[in-house]
Amino acid sequence: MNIKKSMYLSIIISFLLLSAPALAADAPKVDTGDTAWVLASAALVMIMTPALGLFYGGMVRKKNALSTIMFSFAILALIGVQWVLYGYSLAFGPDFHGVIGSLSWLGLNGVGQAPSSYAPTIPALAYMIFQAMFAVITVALISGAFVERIKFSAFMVFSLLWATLVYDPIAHWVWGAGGWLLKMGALDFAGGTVVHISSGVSALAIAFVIGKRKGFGKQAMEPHNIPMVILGAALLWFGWFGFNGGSALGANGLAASAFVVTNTAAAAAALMWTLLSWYHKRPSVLGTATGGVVGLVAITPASGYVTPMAAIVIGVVGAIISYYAMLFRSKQNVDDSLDVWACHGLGGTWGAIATGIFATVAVNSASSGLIDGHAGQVVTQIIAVGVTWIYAFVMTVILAKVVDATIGLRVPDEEEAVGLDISQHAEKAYS
Amino acid sequence: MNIKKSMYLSIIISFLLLSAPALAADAPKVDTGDTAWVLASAALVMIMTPALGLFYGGMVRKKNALSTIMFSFAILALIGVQWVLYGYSLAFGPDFHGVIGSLSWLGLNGVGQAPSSYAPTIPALAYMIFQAMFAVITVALISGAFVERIKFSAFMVFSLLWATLVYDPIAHWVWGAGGWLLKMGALDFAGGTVVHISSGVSALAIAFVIGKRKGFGKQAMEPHNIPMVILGAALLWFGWFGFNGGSALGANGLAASAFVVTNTAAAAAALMWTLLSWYHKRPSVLGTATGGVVGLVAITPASGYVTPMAAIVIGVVGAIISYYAMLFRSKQNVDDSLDVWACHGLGGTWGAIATGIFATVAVNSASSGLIDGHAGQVVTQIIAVGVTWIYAFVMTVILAKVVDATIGLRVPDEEEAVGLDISQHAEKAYS
Amino acid sequence: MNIKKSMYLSIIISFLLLSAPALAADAPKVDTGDTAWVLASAALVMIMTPALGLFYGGMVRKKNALSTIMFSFAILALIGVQWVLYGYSLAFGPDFHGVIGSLSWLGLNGVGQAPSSYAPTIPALAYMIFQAMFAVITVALISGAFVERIKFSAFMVFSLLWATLVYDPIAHWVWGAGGWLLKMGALDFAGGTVVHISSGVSALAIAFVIGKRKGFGKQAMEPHNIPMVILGAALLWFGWFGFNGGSALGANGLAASAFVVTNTAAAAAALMWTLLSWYHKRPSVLGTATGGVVGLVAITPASGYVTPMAAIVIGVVGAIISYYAMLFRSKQNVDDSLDVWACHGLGGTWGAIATGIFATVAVNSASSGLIDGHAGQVVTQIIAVGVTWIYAFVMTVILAKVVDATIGLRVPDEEEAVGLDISQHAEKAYS
Amino acid sequence: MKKIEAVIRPENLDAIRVSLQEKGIIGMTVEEVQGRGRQKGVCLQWRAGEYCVEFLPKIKIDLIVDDKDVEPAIEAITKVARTGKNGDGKIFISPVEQVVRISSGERGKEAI
Amino acid sequence: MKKIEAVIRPENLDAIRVSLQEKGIIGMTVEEVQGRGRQKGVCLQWRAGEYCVEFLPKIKIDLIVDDKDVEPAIEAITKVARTGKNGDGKIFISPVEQVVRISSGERGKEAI
Amino acid sequence: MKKIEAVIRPENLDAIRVSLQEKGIIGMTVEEVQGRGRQKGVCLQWRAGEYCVEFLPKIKIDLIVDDKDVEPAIEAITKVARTGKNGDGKIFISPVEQVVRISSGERGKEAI
Ligand SMILES: Nc1ncnc2c1ncn2[C@@H]1O[C@H](COP(=O)(O)OP(=O)(O)O)[C@@H](O)[C@H]1O
Ligand SMILES: Nc1ncnc2c1ncn2[C@@H]1O[C@H](COP(=O)(O)OP(=O)(O)O)[C@@H](O)[C@H]1O
Ligand SMILES: Nc1ncnc2c1ncn2[C@@H]1O[C@H](COP(=O)(O)OP(=O)(O)O)[C@@H](O)[C@H]1O
Repeated sequence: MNIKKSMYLSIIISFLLLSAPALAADAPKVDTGDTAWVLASAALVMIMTPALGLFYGGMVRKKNALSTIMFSFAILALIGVQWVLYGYSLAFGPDFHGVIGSLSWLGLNGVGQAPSSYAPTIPALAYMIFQAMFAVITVALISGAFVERIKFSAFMVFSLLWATLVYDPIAHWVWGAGGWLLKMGALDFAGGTVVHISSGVSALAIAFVIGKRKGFGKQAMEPHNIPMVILGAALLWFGWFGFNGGSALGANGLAASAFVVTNTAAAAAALMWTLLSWYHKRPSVLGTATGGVVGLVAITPASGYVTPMAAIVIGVVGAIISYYAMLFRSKQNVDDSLDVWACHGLGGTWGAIATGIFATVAVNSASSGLIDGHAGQVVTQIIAVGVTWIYAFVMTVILAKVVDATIGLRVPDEEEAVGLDISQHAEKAYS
Repeated sequence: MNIKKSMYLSIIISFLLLSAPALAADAPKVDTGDTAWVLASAALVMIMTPALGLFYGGMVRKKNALSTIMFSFAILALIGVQWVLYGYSLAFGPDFHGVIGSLSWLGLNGVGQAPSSYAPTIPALAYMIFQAMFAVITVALISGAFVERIKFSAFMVFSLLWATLVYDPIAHWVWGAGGWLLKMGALDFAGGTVVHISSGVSALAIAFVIGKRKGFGKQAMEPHNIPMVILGAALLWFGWFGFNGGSALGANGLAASAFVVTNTAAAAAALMWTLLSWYHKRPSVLGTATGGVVGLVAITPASGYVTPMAAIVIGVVGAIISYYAMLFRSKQNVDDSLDVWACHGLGGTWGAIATGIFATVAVNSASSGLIDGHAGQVVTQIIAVGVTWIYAFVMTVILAKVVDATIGLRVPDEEEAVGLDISQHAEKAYS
Repeated sequence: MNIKKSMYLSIIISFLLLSAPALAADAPKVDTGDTAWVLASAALVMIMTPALGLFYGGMVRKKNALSTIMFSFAILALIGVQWVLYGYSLAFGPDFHGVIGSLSWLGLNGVGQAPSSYAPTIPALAYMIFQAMFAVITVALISGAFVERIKFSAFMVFSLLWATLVYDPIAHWVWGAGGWLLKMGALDFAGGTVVHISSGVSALAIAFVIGKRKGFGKQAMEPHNIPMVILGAALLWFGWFGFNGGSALGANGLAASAFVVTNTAAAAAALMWTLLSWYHKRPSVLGTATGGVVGLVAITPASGYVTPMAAIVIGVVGAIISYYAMLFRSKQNVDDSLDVWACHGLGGTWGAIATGIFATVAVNSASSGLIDGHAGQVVTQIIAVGVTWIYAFVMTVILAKVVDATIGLRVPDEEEAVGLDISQHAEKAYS
Repeated sequence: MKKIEAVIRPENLDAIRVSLQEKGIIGMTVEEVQGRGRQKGVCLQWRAGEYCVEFLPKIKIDLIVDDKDVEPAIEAITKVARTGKNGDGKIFISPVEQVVRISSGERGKEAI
Repeated sequence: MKKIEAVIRPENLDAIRVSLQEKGIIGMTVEEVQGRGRQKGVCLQWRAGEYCVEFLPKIKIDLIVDDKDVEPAIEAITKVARTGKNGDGKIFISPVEQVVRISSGERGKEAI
Repeated sequence: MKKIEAVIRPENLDAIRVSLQEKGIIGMTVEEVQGRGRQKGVCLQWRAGEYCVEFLPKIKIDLIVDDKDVEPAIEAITKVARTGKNGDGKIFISPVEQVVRISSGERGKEAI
């Protein structure tokens, strides 16, 4: 019996000693690999905003190049401050009835180096800054709608209002702890509703309010620097690995899967757009770059839930939708100048619905869509999409009208003619 | 005796319990740090392809800027899809007699979030996408040979055939489980044979088939935007840390070592090229950037096996070889327009042989070269180099001739005169 | 007694067995997550140097674009080699009386894949290469002072001397094991003194020695490509996450905190600069980009010690100081052409002092400043700042005079008129 | 035949092209130039402070026209280019002796 | 002395330079311009769909020559620049009263 | 009225502008051109080896002046632009028949 007893004892003791570290691991503890990946991802998402500036900036006329690039760069500054002051608290702070975060995390109060419940293996600050980059780029995306004619002051005021009253609430609904769309079961891995629909639909709304550029539809408005557009698109693609891959909030199989479907959808959409433009005229370089971006948009909400083969479908269909939406939009004589609605609004909408269709437990045990026999997910997705469309559109019209009525949205005609670089910034892009 | 026994027991039990996790660790398990590094590396390698487009695009005349950039961007789309559909399966799928992978991983069937035997600590999908980026850039590299005169349709068809019939097999031989060159003991850490010799030699071959640009050798063909070349080179250098460092497939000492020798060889080669151009005329900016790239090429196969001091030798000698090879090539009146052969073909060849010379167990216990007294490695390397040269050259000539005979490789003379941007893409780079 | 004994035995044995790995863990062991982050950070810091080339290159006249970009690119090559040969040993090698490292790590002798005491969880080579990138960019930073008029040969010789005799010693004092400023308790998380003050003050010194550009103050010297400046600034911002975040030498809460304050200070400073330029004339795009960089400079020494709210103050005050310093400098008729002194010299000085003010144990238990009631830290900081100013200034004047007396610092007037691209490099940026 | 050189505000190019077309004047050659007249230069921003440039971006249109088209062309241009402020631009008329159309070898008026 | 302004297809510049050199005409000044004549504009692609521009990139060569070199110059240009299609370009000849070489101060024919 | 076209070294533009201004000549139009004269081309570097271009970057200044200002203008230009080496540039003078100021409609000398 002695032996047996001592054996048992040994086992128990050894076990206790061994399980001690295991228990410690259960309490939230920073994982260095996950943290490395999320920080790298935050950096990758950061570069997307200036990249967007180049992507947009190359597509406008030379006289508005700086102004257009500035829209993105200034937002990096403006929302970079807004987010740490109160934006993060509104979006992710302790829930208030499912609609907004409370202000208790003002100035990042209580957001520290230890993990939060949003991401148990990385510092709360890492999660916060990763999310900051999303807020930044979403606001910047809208600028494609009103390039070459908006007052810089109006732009800054509108952007701050929009970030506060449109982005922060929607982010809370979908991603904030307690958010009502989250509780409803809406799936949005990396921002189909929060980022792309919200910005794309708002772009359309503000394009209506601000009106067309002088000469729109009559005069050629040539892209002044397509290599710059390609550079922007390339950096967007690059950064998007952080956008989607980082949304796994860890360096794991899901991150790898998100990374893979991101690249696959982008490649498929770029290829599809090349073929569409070839079919209609010639294989367009600008088009291929645009297609890549549209594929990235479409896969965003789905990136944590679908297989690479589904990603090809999502990319190809996304490209077709956006391509014809652009043609349609320009025929309607609506000057959403750089097609934010066609690319992001519709790309995001398709992506959100496609998430409901293609989500599978084979990729992410937390979700299943139509192909897993769970048709209800499509309905949930459509509701989330519809709510985002309506809220973003209505709020943007209101905000744009308010700004227009107070400081005025548009520059005077002569300033538009001379170009915003000189008239708004007293600078020239090239000399 | 009791005590002794219980002591033994305790030891044995404790040991068993302790070894349990150890055993568990032996079963493939994702390591977050390794995964973070390989995903970051895949992103870094991705940006290299558009960077290559800028690097090449800045060196051509303005009228072909977009066309040249498009070669790289379109490959990102084309091979991005090809790879997930069947390329990965051909290259890395279950071996078929050492020469090719089977098609059983078609559509990434069975390539999932758990590790594979290729890299036991990262998701199989992470390994797959890291490899995807290598396939993409290799195909894009060739485009330097035929810029300013190839038909876009011919380019796309040739590229798809080449990826399938040249790249995928060679990748299998050298890196695929069961590949015959791998079994023979050929060392190629990050792609001297697979990436650089295959593309560089194929570039030479297709340059012969397609013929010279109109006016070649008579008319100045000025690089239209050298800052763009430098930007491309800088992003290539940046991405190459993922290329070589990521090839360690983990975030470990070997990755750090590969990272260090990569930077060192690039710096040494850039410096050497500066001096060579200075000696012949003036310290050339274009030359310094070229030298950096050549150093990166040369160190690639060796990057997991050699010391920093060997890296300096590899970089310096690589720069000298490529510099004089360029002078030689242009005197031969061969229009490998952007010297893919001189940079990648010869840089890769030298690097592969240098691996046989400088590999040392002090860096990587898995390999030893001439300086460790293992001269046989040099012979093995030379065989691998020779096989790659012959296979790539012969196959490329055949493929290029087939494409030429069917859809035709070259644009008509007037289109060449006008420039490919307008004639092939109906676009203008700048306005 | 048997049971008790065997129990004790079991405990002791289990403990020994368990503590074996624990002890092993105490012995330096590579952590994959930390290594992934530091390697990624090294890559991020690497891209900053070519980014600086673009940032500077866009601000000069077209005829000097390549020359200016070359200053950065050539330094990547030159110091990339210098550092592995002897620079690292001088800066971080075994201490010699607190003033310099010994030469025992020549050629990276003994710097291997295992961790060193500088960073116990990452390979020594990873720490070395991370530090290499700091040495590179610091030397490149100075070039803003003498663009458009220095001889390339003089530039190379001066840079090598400066790296060896100014950078390496200062790095040793502040960061080298045994360095005297380190022992004194000076805080410099990522290079306020070592990087920014040293380069900024040296820039002022060499600007005095080399003299003004022809036409300075009389003739407009237009920035030739502001989008290129923005691209450079964006890549600098991006890379700075590695610069500051990577200086935590691991992927942990401190890295996240450094990342967050970096972005926050940059955003706040960019916003402040926008407002300053708006107040004086118009919201300047060039100014916003400059502001971002100045914010990044100012937060650098403080990035591991302060809260995000302090970061806002640091950024805002940094922007104000640099803005008015630029105005002051140009009125003094001193041609520190791209304001390295105003941006880096003063930004670094403010940042170093602000570190003494805002450092708090809430962020980093290793340090506390004035707001924690530890006023002495401010004094220590001021001493470190003063020493760096004096040493950098005096040494640079001496080195610049020596180079001037031997090979001559300036190009002849005709060459300056024609531009350095053609006269020094026989190249043209654009055609 | 005459050569009409008009230096104009860049933003007016399109309107001028249309206005000339209405008068049947199609052929023209356009260049980006820098100019100064009464309207001298402009002060642009540097990172802090400003610098002034002496020249402003302008567009120069070259029209070779038959003598009888000179006045209509001047009219077409001034009509749309005039704001009445400095910087509207200038028109210079000078003689042309011969015109050759390269494609056909035609000369003189028919070649215009 | 005459001024010959030739607006040509950009791709022909090199051949024209050589062709002129064979006639002993070396000095010339070249600019990138945008032009339209019978060959009007071109439709380029936008991201989806297309837009049309009214001007095409051309090159303008200015030659100041002695009167006797006018016809040889025209010939040298047309010989290599003619494809017979619209867009080949045009040549304009106008009088020049004086030429000054800055380096030497020479005037007139010797200065050309 | 005359048109003075001066092709100069780019680096001299500023000095020439000032020198002309001292003579009261303000209005001018400036373009970047490529040129060759006695000073032919330049050999630039390729990645290894070199290639030679036949044209060098120059600046062309167009001045429309009253007849009496022709010689002062030539003097003002040559004074600051002459180094005595090939490549200093050239000045061409040709007749101008009419000048129109768009803003005011003024014509002739007053419009210059
Ligand atoms: N005397 C001149 N010679 C050549 N170009 C001139 C002259 N005067 C004006 N220009 C050109 O015409 C442009 C418009 O001139 P503008 O400022 O409207 O002239 P002003 O008001 O003096 O009539 C100038 O920028 C310049 O390019
Ligand atoms: N009347 C004109 N005035 C000025 N430039 C002209 C005129 N006609 C033609 N050009 C220039 O010549 C270029 C070539 O003209 P092209 O289309 O070949 O003329 P066409 O066929 O009408 O003779 C045009 O792009 C334009 O730059
Ligand atoms: N005959 C010419 N016709 C047109 N432009 C000319 C002529 N000769 C010279 N040029 C222009 O003048 C510029 C300066 O010429 P330069 O080399 O100084 O002439 P030179 O032959 O008098 O030495 C040339 O680059 C060219 O742009």
